[in-house]
Amino acid sequence: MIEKRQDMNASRAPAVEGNILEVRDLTVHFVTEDETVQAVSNISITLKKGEILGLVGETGAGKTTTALAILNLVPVPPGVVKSGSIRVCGKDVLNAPVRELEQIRGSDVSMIFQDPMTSLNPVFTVGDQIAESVMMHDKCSKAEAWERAEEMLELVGIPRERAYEYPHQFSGGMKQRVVIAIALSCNPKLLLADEPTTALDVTIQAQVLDLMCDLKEKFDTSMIFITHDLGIIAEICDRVAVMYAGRIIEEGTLEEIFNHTKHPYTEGLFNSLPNIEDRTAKLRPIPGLMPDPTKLPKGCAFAPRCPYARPECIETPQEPKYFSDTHFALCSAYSEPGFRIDREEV
Amino acid sequence: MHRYIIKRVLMLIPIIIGVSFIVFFMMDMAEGNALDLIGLDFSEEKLAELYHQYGYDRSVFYRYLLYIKNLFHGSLGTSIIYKKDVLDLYLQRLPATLKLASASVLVAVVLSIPLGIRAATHHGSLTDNASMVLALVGLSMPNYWLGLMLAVLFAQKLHWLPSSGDLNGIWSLILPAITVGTGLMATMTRTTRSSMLDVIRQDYLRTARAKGVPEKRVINVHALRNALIPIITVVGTEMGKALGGAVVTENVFAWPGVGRLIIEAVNQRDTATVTGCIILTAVMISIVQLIVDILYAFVDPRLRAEYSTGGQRSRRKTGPRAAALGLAGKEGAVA
Amino acid sequence: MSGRQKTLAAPAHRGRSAGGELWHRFKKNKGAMLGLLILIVLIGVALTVDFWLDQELVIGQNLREKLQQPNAKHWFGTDEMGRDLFWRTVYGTRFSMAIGFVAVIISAIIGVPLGAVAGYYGGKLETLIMRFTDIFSAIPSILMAIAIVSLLGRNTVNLMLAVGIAAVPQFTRVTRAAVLTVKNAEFVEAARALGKTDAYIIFVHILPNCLSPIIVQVTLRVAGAIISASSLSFLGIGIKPPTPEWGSLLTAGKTYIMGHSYLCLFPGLAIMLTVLAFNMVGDGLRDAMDPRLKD
Amino acid sequence: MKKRSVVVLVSLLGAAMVLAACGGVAVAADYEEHIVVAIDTKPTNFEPSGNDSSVLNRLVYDELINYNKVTKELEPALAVKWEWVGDEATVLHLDLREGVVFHNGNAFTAADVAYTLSTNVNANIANYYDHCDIQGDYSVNVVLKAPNADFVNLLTNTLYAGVKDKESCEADPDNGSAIGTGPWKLDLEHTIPGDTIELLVNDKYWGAVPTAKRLTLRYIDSASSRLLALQNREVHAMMSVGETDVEAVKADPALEFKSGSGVGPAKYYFLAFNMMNGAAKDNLYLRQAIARAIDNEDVILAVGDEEAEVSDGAMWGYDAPYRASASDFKTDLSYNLDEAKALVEKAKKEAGGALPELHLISNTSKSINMNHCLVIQEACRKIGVNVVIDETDGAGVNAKTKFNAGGYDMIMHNIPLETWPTGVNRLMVKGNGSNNRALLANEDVEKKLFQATASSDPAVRDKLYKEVQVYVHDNAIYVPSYYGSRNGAQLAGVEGIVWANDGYPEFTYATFKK
Repeated sequence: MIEKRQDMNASRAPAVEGNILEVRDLTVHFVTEDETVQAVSNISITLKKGEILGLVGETGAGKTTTALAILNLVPVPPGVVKSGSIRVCGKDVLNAPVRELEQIRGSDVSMIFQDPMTSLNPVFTVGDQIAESVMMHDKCSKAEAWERAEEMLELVGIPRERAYEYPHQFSGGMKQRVVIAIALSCNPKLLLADEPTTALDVTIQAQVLDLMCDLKEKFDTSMIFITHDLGIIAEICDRVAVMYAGRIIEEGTLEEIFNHTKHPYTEGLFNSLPNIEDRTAKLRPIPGLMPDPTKLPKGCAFAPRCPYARPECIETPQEPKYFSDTHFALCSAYSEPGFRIDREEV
Repeated sequence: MHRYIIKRVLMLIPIIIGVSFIVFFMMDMAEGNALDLIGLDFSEEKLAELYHQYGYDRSVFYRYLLYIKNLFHGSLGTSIIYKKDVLDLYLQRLPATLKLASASVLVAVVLSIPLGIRAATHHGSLTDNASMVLALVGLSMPNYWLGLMLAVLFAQKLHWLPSSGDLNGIWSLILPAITVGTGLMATMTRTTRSSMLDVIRQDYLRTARAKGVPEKRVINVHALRNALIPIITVVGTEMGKALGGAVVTENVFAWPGVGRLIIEAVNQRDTATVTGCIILTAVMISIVQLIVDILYAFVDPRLRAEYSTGGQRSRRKTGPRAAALGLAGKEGAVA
Repeated sequence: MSGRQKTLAAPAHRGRSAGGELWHRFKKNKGAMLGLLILIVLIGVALTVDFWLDQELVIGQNLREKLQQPNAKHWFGTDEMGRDLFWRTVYGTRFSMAIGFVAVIISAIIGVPLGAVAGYYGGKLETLIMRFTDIFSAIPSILMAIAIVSLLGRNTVNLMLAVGIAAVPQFTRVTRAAVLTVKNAEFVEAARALGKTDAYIIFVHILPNCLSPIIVQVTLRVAGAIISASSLSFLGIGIKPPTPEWGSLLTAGKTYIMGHSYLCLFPGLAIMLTVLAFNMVGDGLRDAMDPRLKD
Repeated sequence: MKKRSVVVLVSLLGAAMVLAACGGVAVAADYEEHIVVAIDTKPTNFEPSGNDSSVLNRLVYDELINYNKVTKELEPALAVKWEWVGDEATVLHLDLREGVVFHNGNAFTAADVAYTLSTNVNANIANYYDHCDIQGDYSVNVVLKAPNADFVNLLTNTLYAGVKDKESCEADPDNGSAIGTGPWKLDLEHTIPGDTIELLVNDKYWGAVPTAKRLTLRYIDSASSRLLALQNREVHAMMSVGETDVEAVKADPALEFKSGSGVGPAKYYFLAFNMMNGAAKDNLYLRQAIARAIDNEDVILAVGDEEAEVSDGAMWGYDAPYRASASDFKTDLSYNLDEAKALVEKAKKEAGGALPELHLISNTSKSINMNHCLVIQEACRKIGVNVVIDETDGAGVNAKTKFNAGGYDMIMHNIPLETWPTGVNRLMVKGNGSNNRALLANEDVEKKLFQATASSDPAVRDKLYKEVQVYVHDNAIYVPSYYGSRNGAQLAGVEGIVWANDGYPEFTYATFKK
């Protein structure tokens, strides 16, 4: 499904033992007749067993595309993986033969999608949909698969009798639980959760999050948690990567990102949150809009909105600036000694 | 469910009465009548006697009431032309029509659904474009013309296939079935494709893929099952139309079907035959429609739920769907 | 797909009116443009043929030259009365087009208000109209048309009427479905609140907003009507001679199909080309008007 | 004996038929047992006097007397002897054939004759038949209401004179009349009325038993489809080859073109004016103008009938007796465009200005009728008379002509010259038919026709019939067109079909050598 990549070198990088996921220099474009959207540019992600990475960013930053690329599910056409390599549990996802790919999906890595309303097939019972996954991967009988499906339902807090019901008979939160049950049914080593709570009521959100945390504990699954809700990130993630216009512009541990914010965009994100302690404080939203993804500048895509931007920012490609082993930001301002952003002082 | 079926069957009664009213009056008030046609050389006394016997010496309302009275006694009347019970006449022609209808629908289904699926999954490809152009051409061809051309080619020039009638078993069926089937195929390919394209964009297919379901199964099970409703609707509509007799095709191939019986009866002002056969056709179409509705329930659990709560609402629900399909599909052929 | 889809959905091109936008999208569809081109030529021919084509060429008989194969003098050959088939086919455009359009206008004039009323008022009136539509459409449309022609007698106007009336249920259904989708929109509520009459609301507010399915239906039905009319002609229930309508050319040709199949070939191709053009334009219009429906 | 005479005829035609003529001789194995023929009119019901299907009736029923079209003699069939009792043609004595059985095994007796005649719906019989005096099982006197010297001839007509079984008709009103004494029996179980008629051979036939075992009549309405079926060997023979296909049939070595058996043209085609309330009924000049504007050579070209001959104006068939000749007519109605134009001017004066638009009806489902109409329309256009062709089917023609509602002014029609005397009869008997409408508007003509029927004196008849023809011609009531032929085709190897030129071939003894 994926076009032959141009950059073969990236994929030859050896897999580091113990890493569940290694994404190297991934670049995904969407090419249509008229224009090319640079959805994901040159990102690298490494994830250890049991780790949860929060992937933050505005709508359209390329988070979902990244997740889909990990499953090798970027729709082709118009999607084109221009370069990069993805290894899940040491298996090269982008070059795996179709058979192997189907084995990787679901059992090594699975995904929880954003909208539970549309993620379930309306014409099959939820039990069928869970059991199908089990049957695909565990090569077991239908009865065993059903047994497993019912167990999974109970696990996510749905009575097992309801396995015989159809998606339309479930509420939104319940559906999301079913989606989670499907995703977890084969004990995947990596779970991609794409805004799993966005479509839900706040109370349901909390329940689903609790559930996911519990399950994560239970199965020791690694997870990429995609969201634009920094509160949730703070709640469950070990590490955080911030995406903007297809790039990871800052990445670090939860503590590093939240307390030692380096990138002006990340700063902007925090500043746009309402301050619960000080209700009189003015919101400070980031001015402007995301750039047109078809016309990204060579340099920093955030520059036009950046309060610290200098003229060269937009022209020169940004190099990652490491602040620790785990923390880097994609901001050339730090090449200037003494550059600091406001928030660090807070 | 069975309450729903009973309800639908009961709804046939107004349809039967309505159809009989419209057709009977149109036929009866048309210029000339069957007695005049067969009575060309009859003596005046005999003709007067027949006029009296069939009520032609009274008003059209009298004849209609007579007809309805017979209808309630389960009789569709006697054909003046054929001197035979209309039901018998119809049943004699029905096998040929059923044969042609099912053969052409079968041909169309077997060829068009895989083609439509392929066109949808390879959206924008050569297969897709070629099949859409072909479908459009198929839709734009008057089917009697296609029939004539096929007959000239395969019967006259090549002598491969029989050109008319229903006396040579399956061989006789081939040309008429292709003639009727081409239009159906075009419609069904288009419907399958657009319905599949709709479904292929759905999130749940991504869910299926994400859990490792093989692509083939994603398309043929997950997607197709969801795309079936419009396809079934079209198959049902076309089957229904074909049961009314592929009037023109039957004419081209001298096929002993219901359509030819009706059209010849119209030309002979054989009111009883026309009215009776059209009523039976309407009943057949309604039955096919009912089967289609029941199939909906098997395909889509959401509709199943609605049938058990009440028939009327669920019918409404499927109505606009079918109407929207009318847009997508059936602009071409008449018969 | 949500995130990506949103970025992909190109922002509406600014500075274009709705019509311009429609045209822009329609223009991209090569098939539709080809269809439109064919239609423009055909309609042009239909409208002007009376001014430049000598009637004598069309109806004048020349029995000594009957049934000639296509040749340099008679491109499509000559028919059973020695008339040039090419000119008859060209002249036939006028009638076939007229029948197609008039028939559809008839069905739209009857079907659209019925559907609008049924959709707008609902309740008993809707049930009544839709039941009647059900009964009407339980009769296969070609049989309906044949019965109507038998009742009214055979001539061009009645042929148009028959084809038109037989297609009414489709218009009623489509219109009703479209009206149902807009009848509870805010602007309708607003008009109602302003005390506008129902007729005003239906014709000024509702119908213009469900035009797109109706226009698409009209385009596609013209194609259907041309085929229906020619089918009726083929069954011998057509337009009066010596008028060269395509269906009646085919009917006449059918008699001679064994030795002179070109008599059927060319009028058949003419019908096919026209219907194809209408279908292509109809498809293009549908895609352009409702990108969601686009294949 | 109709069937027997046919056997005689056929035996002259080929050795195969000699074999068949021997009756019960075992069939040679290399002959097809099942013969299929394509017919151009559909038998819809099985009432011999009312189904208008001569082809079917010839197979299933026998008449009392047979008319031999070749020798033009009457021959015994179910009646072995017939004679008028007394001077006036009102009582006809018949001696019936003994030992004849119906298909159901019932014996044929005088009661069946009485039943057949009394239930006959055809005007030709019913208008004259009064009752029967049964004198014994095989002896009966038929009593007429009024003298009719042609009655013996009427009894030969296969269109309406087939003999039915009284017992089965009374027991089963629906299908009882499907039982006859003819050489073929109807296989009702496999018959689809209006489409396919299945027949099985009648082993107990009193005449020669056909060689084939099964005979299927298939109704295929379009001539080209019939020919296609024949070329494709789906049928063994077909009625009515399309006019433009004749060449192709003649050129095809696998097929044989068949046209009449030498008894002359089959049909008389004409244009008749509605003299009851048509727009031209009071304008003789207009009628004459139209008559003179039509070039009948053109008509023949248009209908493509190679064997057709331009009519000389006589309504009677060809070599029939009582036929008027050109010298009897006083007005020249031959084609002359200048004369026609002059007549139109007179007609305009007569009409006091503009001429009305004339509505021409015809059963245009047949292409030769259509083409004929087109020529008439074109001819009238040339003299400035506007003609509208009201395309209509059989039902429309009958409706319009029967009620004379003024819905038409002219009719293009034809009468089968079923050879003397029935063709005459169709013109003169007061039925409901369309042909005689124009005539019957004139009481004088009507009276003459009835006088002629009653008289058995040939001289009286000759005078009266000729007067009628002259009147009709000179007043341009009927505009004569042409005498047309009927034809058919068969596969090479088919024998035994009698291609009679009244348009009704006889398939009784058809065989096909494999």
